[in-house]
Amino acid sequence: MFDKYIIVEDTLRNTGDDDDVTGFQLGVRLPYYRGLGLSMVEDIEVTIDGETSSSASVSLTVHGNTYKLTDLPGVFDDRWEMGEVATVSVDKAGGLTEGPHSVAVRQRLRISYMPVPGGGTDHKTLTLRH
Amino acid sequence: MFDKYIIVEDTLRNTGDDDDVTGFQLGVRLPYYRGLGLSMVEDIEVTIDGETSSSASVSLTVHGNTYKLTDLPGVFDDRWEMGEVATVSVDKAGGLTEGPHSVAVRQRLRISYMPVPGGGTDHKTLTLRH
Amino acid sequence: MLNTAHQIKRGVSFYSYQEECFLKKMTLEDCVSEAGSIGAFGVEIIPEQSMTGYPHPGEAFYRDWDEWMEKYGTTTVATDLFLDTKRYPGRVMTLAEMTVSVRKDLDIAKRLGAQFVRAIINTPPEVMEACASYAERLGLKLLLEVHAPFHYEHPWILRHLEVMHRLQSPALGFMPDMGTFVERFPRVMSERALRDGARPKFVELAVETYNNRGDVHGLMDTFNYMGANPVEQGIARLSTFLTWNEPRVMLEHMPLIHHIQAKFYEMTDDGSEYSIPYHKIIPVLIEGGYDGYLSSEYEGNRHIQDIVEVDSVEQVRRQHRMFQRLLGEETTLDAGATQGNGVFADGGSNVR
Amino acid sequence: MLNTAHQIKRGVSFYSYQEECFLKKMTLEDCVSEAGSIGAFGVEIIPEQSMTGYPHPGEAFYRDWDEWMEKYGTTTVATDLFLDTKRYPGRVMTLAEMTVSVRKDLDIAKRLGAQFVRAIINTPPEVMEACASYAERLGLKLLLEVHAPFHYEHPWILRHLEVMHRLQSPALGFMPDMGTFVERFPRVMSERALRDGARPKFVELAVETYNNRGDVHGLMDTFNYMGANPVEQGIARLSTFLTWNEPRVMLEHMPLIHHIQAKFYEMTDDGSEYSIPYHKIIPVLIEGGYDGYLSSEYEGNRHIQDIVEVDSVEQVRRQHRMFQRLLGEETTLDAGATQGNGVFADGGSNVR
Ligand SMILES: [Mn+2]
Ligand SMILES: [Mn+2]
Repeated sequence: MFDKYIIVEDTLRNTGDDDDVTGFQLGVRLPYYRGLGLSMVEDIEVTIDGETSSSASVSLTVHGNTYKLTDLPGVFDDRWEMGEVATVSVDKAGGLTEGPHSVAVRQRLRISYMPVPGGGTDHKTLTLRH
Repeated sequence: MFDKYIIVEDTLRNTGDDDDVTGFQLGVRLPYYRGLGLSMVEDIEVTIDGETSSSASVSLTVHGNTYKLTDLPGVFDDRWEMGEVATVSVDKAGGLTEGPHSVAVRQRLRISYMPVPGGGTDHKTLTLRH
Repeated sequence: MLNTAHQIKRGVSFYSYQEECFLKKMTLEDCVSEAGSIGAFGVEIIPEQSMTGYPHPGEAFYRDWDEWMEKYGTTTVATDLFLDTKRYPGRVMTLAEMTVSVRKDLDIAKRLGAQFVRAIINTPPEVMEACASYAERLGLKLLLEVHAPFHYEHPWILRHLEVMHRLQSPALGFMPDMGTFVERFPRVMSERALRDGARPKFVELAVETYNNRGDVHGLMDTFNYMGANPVEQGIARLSTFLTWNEPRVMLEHMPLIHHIQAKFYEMTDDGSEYSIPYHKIIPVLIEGGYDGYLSSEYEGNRHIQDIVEVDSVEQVRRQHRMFQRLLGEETTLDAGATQGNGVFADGGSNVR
Repeated sequence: MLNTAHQIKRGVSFYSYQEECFLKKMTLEDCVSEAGSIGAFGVEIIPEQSMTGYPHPGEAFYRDWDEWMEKYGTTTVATDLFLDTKRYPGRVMTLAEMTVSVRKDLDIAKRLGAQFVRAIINTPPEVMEACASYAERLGLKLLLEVHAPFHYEHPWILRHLEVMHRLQSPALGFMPDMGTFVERFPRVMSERALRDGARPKFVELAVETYNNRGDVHGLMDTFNYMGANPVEQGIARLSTFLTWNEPRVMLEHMPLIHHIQAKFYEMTDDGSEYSIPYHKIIPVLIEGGYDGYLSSEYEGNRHIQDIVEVDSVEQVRRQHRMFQRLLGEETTLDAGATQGNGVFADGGSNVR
């Protein structure tokens, strides 16, 4: 229901040092009208310019706490709050080039009262600035 | 509706010469109460002892005509008749060992009046004899 | 009712013998012979099931067919067409391609000597319209099968009704499948679910909800929240494919109804269908002046083949004994008649 | 009707302001303030939406909350719980774990000063039963939300009714969502489908089938055979999630009904809800002696956020002007009252 707000404008950055760029990150929200325990965040798929990151390379930071995507199923004591801009970080040696990138984020959420997986997809063009 | 009749008993054989076994084959039926044009046979998945064959290695022979599985989408002038025992051949250097094998066959069929893919699955233990 | 005059005739669709034909226990000639032997003189054939080499089975096939009709005293009443709108990968047939496909099947029906052609449910109303005059020229009627869960107020059927009422073509109409009149949940289905691993409380809830005309569409969520396994979810879905309609709904549409597929799932030992009340259906057909065939469509095989050898022949015979009774015919089909027919020597007769 | 005595009160669920809260345009205090300012003195809160740090927001949160209630003249009427039965990967919670989860939310409700707790629809009847005496000890009522497509003859609700009737606990009951009374297809949904790429003939067929009480479950096959695209299939599916029930069905269950979620999708410029006939619903509630709150639940935002800036505040105000009219209150909420509130300076007021 909040798919269009998943990707936060103007948040795409490279990570690491200037002479050792190790990846990139961006701001992402849940497309849902309440917060959700992290064990129910089944997937966050980040696709940049058509290339989808492997799940092993993705991490999520909520209010200062960082988790590997692959560890989320076991996180029972932390939540992603409604509307909270979390940071999704992706390992990628060299990071992204400066300039515009096509960014797609697809989330799969396990919502107990729904018979099928929940979640949503957003697609925006973000510009990476130094 | 005829899932239990997909795999035909006592039909598992190696193919090729005695000193150059190139694969194996078995008899398979459609799990459907009518024949079907081959372009609508979307997949035939053969799993032996837990190992699923790549689609590139599978061929289908109906009444003497042999087609690669990957060519079936373009076959508009031949059918797999109801109850017809077709031969599914799989390329596999050395073939299978003599003795019993766990065989699973899953078919996916495109049935126009059904909103979801049709087809079926069968699982039997067949014994390969020399 | 026994003395009510009517013109209803008995027939059988070879759909009924699908298990034996699939397993090559019966040949097509066996089907014709069996139909003739039980007085089901109107036969219905599914070309894509019974014609090797469809759509071009060869002249020999048609010669044999004509000979069998003569030899066993039967006539070809109906053929069943399919419309493979998804024949080409990645796209749906155009209406023009669909029309070509239907005309091809009308030609086959004509060659077989049929009067009626079953248009399968996914046939668009536009295609029915485009084929009406062609069918009329061939002297055929193209009849949309109204199969559960479809019914005469279903949005798809309403679109077909609009075409039929607008065109007023004698070549278009309906072929109701009596599976639209399932009054209670078929026992062969609920028992199969139990054998396949559904827990009794789920099966009972589905059966009870269906039989009480409850909200079967609500079963999916209910079962989900109750922690259903896949077999249990399957029985919830199945509950939405079964329908009960008051048989009198056919009366309004009787001018469009020319052939009836007498679907059944289980003829019990006491000679009645477990789930479909033919004793309520047949009087309505008589009242409406229906003068076509009751064409047997046995569909129980798939639900019992895991535990018994299917005996479609005996099931159809039982249905015809029931028809004779309900139509006021002299009952000529003795119980146990199956035994006399050598063709089915290896068929079990205790289906249930 | 204007002079009929009744005890119905007005409230608002902060579900209504989800768009503004999500985007941080409104704080939780803004929500309370706004509710108080329109006379919606009973507030309903979704802890998992509005409480940072749920389930342990800290004492400061509760202190603030209590202060706001005092300051704005509001009271906490209800909280909404969720039950994450699928919290643990690969398995469903045990009934014991579910009970623990519900009790935790009952404790939160108690701390917030609420009277009623919304049990979400997937809460099993066994869990309601296991929590009844706990809720009773806290002075709370645990109310199952009856949300479309559920209704009082739905197999899942029948299971809950069995428990409620058997236990006769004062702590169990229902919280009907007025989205079960959608008399005509919400325009915000059909227009969104058109913008998303549904072709008019599909949208019109869905709307017409729904509005004429046709077989909406038949739309999926119909659309499939008509060559529907995914957006069109979506509107067919949506048609089966919407329901119309005669509002009088609530009368029989009135002893179990203690709180009402006044769902709405679009308050039009003329001051009525486009799809839900509150002018038929409210008289039934008065007749039934309902003495709880009408708790606004605005859910139009998701359907219009692609073309306009959502103004939930104005939509809720419009609904409360309608409530005042239908409840016979003096109409104190002027049209255009939004303008005076500086908090929403950047919100568009022309939702539609
Ligand atoms: Mn039929
Ligand atoms: Mn609600």
